[in-house]
Amino acid sequence: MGYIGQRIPGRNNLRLARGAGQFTADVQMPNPCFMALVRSPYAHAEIEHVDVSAAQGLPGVIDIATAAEVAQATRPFSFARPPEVEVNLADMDGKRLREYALAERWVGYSGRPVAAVVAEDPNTAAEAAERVAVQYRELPVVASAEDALKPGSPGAIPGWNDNLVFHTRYAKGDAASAIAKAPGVITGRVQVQRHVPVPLEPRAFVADYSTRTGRLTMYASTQMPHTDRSILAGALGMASEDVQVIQPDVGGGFGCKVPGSDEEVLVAFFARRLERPVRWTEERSEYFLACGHARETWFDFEAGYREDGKLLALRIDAVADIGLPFGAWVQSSVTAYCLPCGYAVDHCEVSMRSVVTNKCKWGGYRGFGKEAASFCMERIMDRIADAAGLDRVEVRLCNFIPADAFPYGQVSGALLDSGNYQGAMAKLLALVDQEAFRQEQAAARTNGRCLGLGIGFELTPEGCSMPNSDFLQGWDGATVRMDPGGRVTVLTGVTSPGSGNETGIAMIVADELGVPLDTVTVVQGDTDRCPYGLGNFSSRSLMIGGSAALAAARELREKLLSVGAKMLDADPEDLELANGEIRVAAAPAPPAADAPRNPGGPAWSVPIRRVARKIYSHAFGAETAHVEPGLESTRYFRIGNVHHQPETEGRLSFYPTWPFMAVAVVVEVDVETGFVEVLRCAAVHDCGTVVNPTLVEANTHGGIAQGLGAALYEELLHDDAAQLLTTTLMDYTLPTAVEMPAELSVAHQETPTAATPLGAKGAGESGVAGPMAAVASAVEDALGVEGLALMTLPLKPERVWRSIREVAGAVQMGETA
Amino acid sequence: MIAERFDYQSPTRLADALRLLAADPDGTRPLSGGMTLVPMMTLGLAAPEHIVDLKRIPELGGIHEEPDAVRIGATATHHDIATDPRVRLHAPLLADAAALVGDVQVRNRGTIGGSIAHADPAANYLPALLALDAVIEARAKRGGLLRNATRSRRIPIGEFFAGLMATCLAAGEIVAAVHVPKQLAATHQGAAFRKFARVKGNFPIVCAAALVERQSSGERAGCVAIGGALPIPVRIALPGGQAAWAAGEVETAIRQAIDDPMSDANASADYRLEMAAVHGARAVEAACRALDDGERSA
Amino acid sequence: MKLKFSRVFDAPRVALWSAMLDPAVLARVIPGVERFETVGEDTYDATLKVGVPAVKGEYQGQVSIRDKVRGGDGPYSYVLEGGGQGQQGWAKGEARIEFSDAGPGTRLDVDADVQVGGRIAGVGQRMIEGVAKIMAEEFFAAFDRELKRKRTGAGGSVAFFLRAALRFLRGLFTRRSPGRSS
Amino acid sequence: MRQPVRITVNGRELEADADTRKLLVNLLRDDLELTGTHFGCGTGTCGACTVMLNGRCVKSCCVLAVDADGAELLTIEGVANDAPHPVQQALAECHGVQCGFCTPGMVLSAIELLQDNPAPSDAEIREALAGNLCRCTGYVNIVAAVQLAATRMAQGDA
Repeated sequence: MGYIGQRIPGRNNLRLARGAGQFTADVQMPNPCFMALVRSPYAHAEIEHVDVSAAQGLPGVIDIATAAEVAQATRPFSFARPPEVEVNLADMDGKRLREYALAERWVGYSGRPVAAVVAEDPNTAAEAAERVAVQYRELPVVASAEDALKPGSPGAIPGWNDNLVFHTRYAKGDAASAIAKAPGVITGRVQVQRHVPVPLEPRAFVADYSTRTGRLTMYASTQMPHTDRSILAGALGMASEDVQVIQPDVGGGFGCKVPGSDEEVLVAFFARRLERPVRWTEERSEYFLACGHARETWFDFEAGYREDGKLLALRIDAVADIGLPFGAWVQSSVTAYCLPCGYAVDHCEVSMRSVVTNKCKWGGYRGFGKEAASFCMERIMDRIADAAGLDRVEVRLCNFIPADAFPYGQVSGALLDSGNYQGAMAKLLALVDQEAFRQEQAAARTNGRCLGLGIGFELTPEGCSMPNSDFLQGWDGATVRMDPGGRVTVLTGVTSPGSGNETGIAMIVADELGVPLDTVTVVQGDTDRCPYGLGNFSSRSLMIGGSAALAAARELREKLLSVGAKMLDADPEDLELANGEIRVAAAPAPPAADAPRNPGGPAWSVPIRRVARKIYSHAFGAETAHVEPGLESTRYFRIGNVHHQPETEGRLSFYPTWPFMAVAVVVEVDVETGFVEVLRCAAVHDCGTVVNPTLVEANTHGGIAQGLGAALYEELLHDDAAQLLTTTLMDYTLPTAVEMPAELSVAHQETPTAATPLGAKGAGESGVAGPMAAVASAVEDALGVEGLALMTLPLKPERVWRSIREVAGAVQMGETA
Repeated sequence: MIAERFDYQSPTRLADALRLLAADPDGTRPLSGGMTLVPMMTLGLAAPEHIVDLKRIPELGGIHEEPDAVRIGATATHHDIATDPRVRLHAPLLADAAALVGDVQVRNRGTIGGSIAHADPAANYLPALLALDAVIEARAKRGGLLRNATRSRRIPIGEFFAGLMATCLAAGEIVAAVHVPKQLAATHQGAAFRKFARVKGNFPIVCAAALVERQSSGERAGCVAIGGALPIPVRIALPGGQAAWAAGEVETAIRQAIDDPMSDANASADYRLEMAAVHGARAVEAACRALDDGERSA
Repeated sequence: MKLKFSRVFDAPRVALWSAMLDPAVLARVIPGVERFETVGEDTYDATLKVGVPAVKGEYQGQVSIRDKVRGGDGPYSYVLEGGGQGQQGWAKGEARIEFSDAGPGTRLDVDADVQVGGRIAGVGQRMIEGVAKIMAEEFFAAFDRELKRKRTGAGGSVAFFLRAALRFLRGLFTRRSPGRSS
Repeated sequence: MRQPVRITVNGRELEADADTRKLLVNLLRDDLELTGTHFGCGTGTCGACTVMLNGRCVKSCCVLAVDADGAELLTIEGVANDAPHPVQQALAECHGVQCGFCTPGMVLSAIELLQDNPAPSDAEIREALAGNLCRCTGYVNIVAAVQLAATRMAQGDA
């Protein structure tokens, strides 16, 4: 039996539990110095003067950089725009924004780095940063997308004729007239708040530069080392060969550790300028201010439906507040791309305006826009059910894309590879005894307790591959090598931010080579050692990186079999690799296996390490001369179901695999306070072939925790001047072990994809959107107040409390409870 | 990362600490558990030039039983208070409030003196101490030439808070201890503490402490104290002269007592007021239940 | 953050109006003033120290008065504007102050819009409104004292001494200590 | 300003000369190279910097290094010698670890819990871990691991 499909815990677990992890900030270097940044306290201002004299005099201060020096020594860059290539996503409709690591004359959000200081110790660096005096002249602030879209808005970016950076539009059929003719029509607005991933490890960078070699070594808490190398090399005007990026253990990424940050370029800049190791570890407030936000979107919808709940036509006019147009604002386009998610609608119009404001740029966040799309669709389904007086599950079942309709083309051009949404929902309903719950609910109600059950469904496409993008590509590379002792090393271009794909990749390779799992080492995150790859995003590491490793291992396997066949005097077709040996398929069970097949003749089997040894040490021998020496293979894998040849209307398929999840939650709502407690959560998840159920479930648990956080707790709040009010973990509320439901279970359904050789889809972003939707649905169910529609996240107590009171009849309800 | 330089002293004698505090009251901060002051320094909100650590001063620590009260030293931690058998026996309301401060690590380190002196209106202790009529023992250096002369005064908790995060402590004066009058036996008095926060370990939006007793006439008397609604905690005497409180009566009393509630991003003023009323009433209800249980078991 | 306050003072409108344009008075009634220097007509350089005892920030900036409306039967009004930067960020505010008759006295309506930014906005949002209210209270109380002082004919050396002594004594007992950490 | 600090860390007496501004977490990480204690938030919220100070868990980002003078500290590096602590072993087996950044703090909080309460309920485990944030696991496998460790430790005692 192979490893694939087995429950195998992460191979780094014990090391990490013993505190032996090596995170970026743990990397020790001789004689380091420390960077601290001066950040703008204004959301929109001109910089009139920077005075560093008071900082310069402090003992222990080594260097201070102003914007002019940085602009002279580097080139503009961003995640979306590496300077080494001529792609410029921010250059839309003639709108340009070129920015360096330090703001020169203009700051567009509060928290933007303005000056940088390096000192002998971190406290002195912080002290010196305090001493830098910056004179600002305030400019009118555009604090919200609503303001940004108003005619005559002052403009978040000087020189732009409006605040629109991109307008995504998709349409099929004739939604307007279909809605006009529909028996039922609902309208409304769904709102998803601005929030952030908050990996426990803050961003950290440690860089060193050697004049002797002319090379820069950067240890980075990053998800994409090779991309990072491109950006650093480009920003510093170095050959990428002279930049080595090493990704040690990463303490969570969730999308926000994509490269291209001001801070990282500054660390590299100083390392080269000072020829000394430079370290920077982010303070948590800097994370909130400047690492990158996500998800702030509203959806105005209009939906026509039939009496039986069938959605006939849908129009969605969405607006995303993307802050400044660096970073991962393309998430807003992904939101539009996913609509209407797992539902079939004949007439559909989707519009998404990505609008700039004087807030922090977007960074990636788990879901990458898909979570907002799913949340929107789920709220629409619940509204249809309520308006039509139908069961919420029934409405979903009647609108799901049927299981026999795959591959299914959505309005955006998205080509949904495979799915069985009804199956997942049916399996979920089997886990959640609705009838028993209704009895429990009624019994609780007599005791004044309000329990509710909510159902959510999410579609989480994975493996993003954008045309003409240097980062978001659906291919990757892997090298598999076996040493003369038979040990295997896998070097991959994909990385793990802590999600465990190294264990899954090792399992795939061990199975393919028939070797014990503990003889396989996986090396990731080193641009000098690993083949070029795109790192970790969009759940690609196992799905794409694992497939590349499989392809490379397969090549090795063939060579081993070929040599093994000679050694065993057998036909390669008759051989198998398993348990560390190559054996004739008809071999008797051990221990007789290594005995000769007949007296004096060849053996039944040979250990793989002996075959490896033979290839290395006897390259001119009879058994090996027919193969190329060495046991190493590098292969690249390009995922299926991506279509960049534009079809009609320029639509593309840029998400190859479409995992999904149905989820149910049970909540208790305190009617008098609006406080929501999640009691239970059950999910049925489908990511195609499951390589390691333990890893998939654990990832999904984490996704669900972030989904519940998004539903109930997490929110970045800004005031009218675009000042961020939540810059610490005291104010940005995350769920703890106490808030998580006492019962949480994840079951699997496996609908394989044809896009990967194993049939595996991505699983890393699952679990976020479903719980967001299910919680909103469950709270409504618990309150049972007609007309109550919770369309805005998060459902913090005051919002729920206010919503209850805004709906007629709610007051009596509160009194009886 | 703390940016500003400071010196740190950790005297073992109270007189030394008070002298250090008196030397430059504006530039000096007393330090106890540090659960508030250290993050404030890290965040750049506080930048004292001198820190005087009070933890190593024996007089400021410990929990002692007095005839009518329990004296809790300022540097007693929340964990000490939540688990001390004397506090659990004689001031269970305070022990309950302590047990709900932050999380385990915060309770292991943070101290009652620090919490009281910081006077965050939402801090758990304040309504509990107010309901229990606690008395603050404050110490300061005495003026004049005597190097080690100190002065002590006792401040009823109701007079201690001067405004938002402000107390009546004079410059250089510290909280040395809290004297918490003993609660009556469970057969005669019921108490309950309630904390309302977004997640359990967070700072509360409001918290409430209730204390009720049955008088010899059979009538109930008591009070409920609310934290988090106003810049200082507020104590509300419950309407007397009845055997029980009617539905909504406690809420009404609380609403009347809270004029112009605070608001912030977690809770606007009207919601905060309503939460004060709801949780205050729930605390009273729980205290009544405890009293009933106590009476029954007698 | 928008805030509204009002208070009735036991003084005629004209007296109140001129007192509230007097830089010497303003320097005394604006809470937390550490430095207040005239740099132009109705424009002053100022250093303000504001906050709660445990968290006080010092802000360097300007205070100015504009849009003065006086005369006719309608209420008098002006706009007091100020802003500054400090280690904890920046603060600025604008208050429209309206003077209208209230019996023998004068009613002052203050319609303020206060903004803070930088560090203090990001970590102090629980306190900001409270601080603004404290400042309003202090402002009114100080102004009340000013009026009383005017009426009692301040300026004599004995009166000055007594006032100073009184202030000292009051300071002794009401001085708020820097908060202690928990 | 610098001051000497003498502490006992994992049974070893150590001496350092610390800037008064230095936090205990930085003393451990930078001066003593005990990097298993992590810096996560700086406000005593996330618990990644949890260490045991005189036998009880504290958040070392809220302790001045000079304030730890004379203290006895246990960090993640000191909780086990050759064989892992049962809590560590259970976390590995139950896959209660993903990125591993919160894990050392979780281990120490769990150890304190099991010292005080050798047979905790799930709810008590969750309560005891409320001062340790995790962003990867949803706490599901962590709670299961602490439960498993409790069972094993009880069997070991018996």
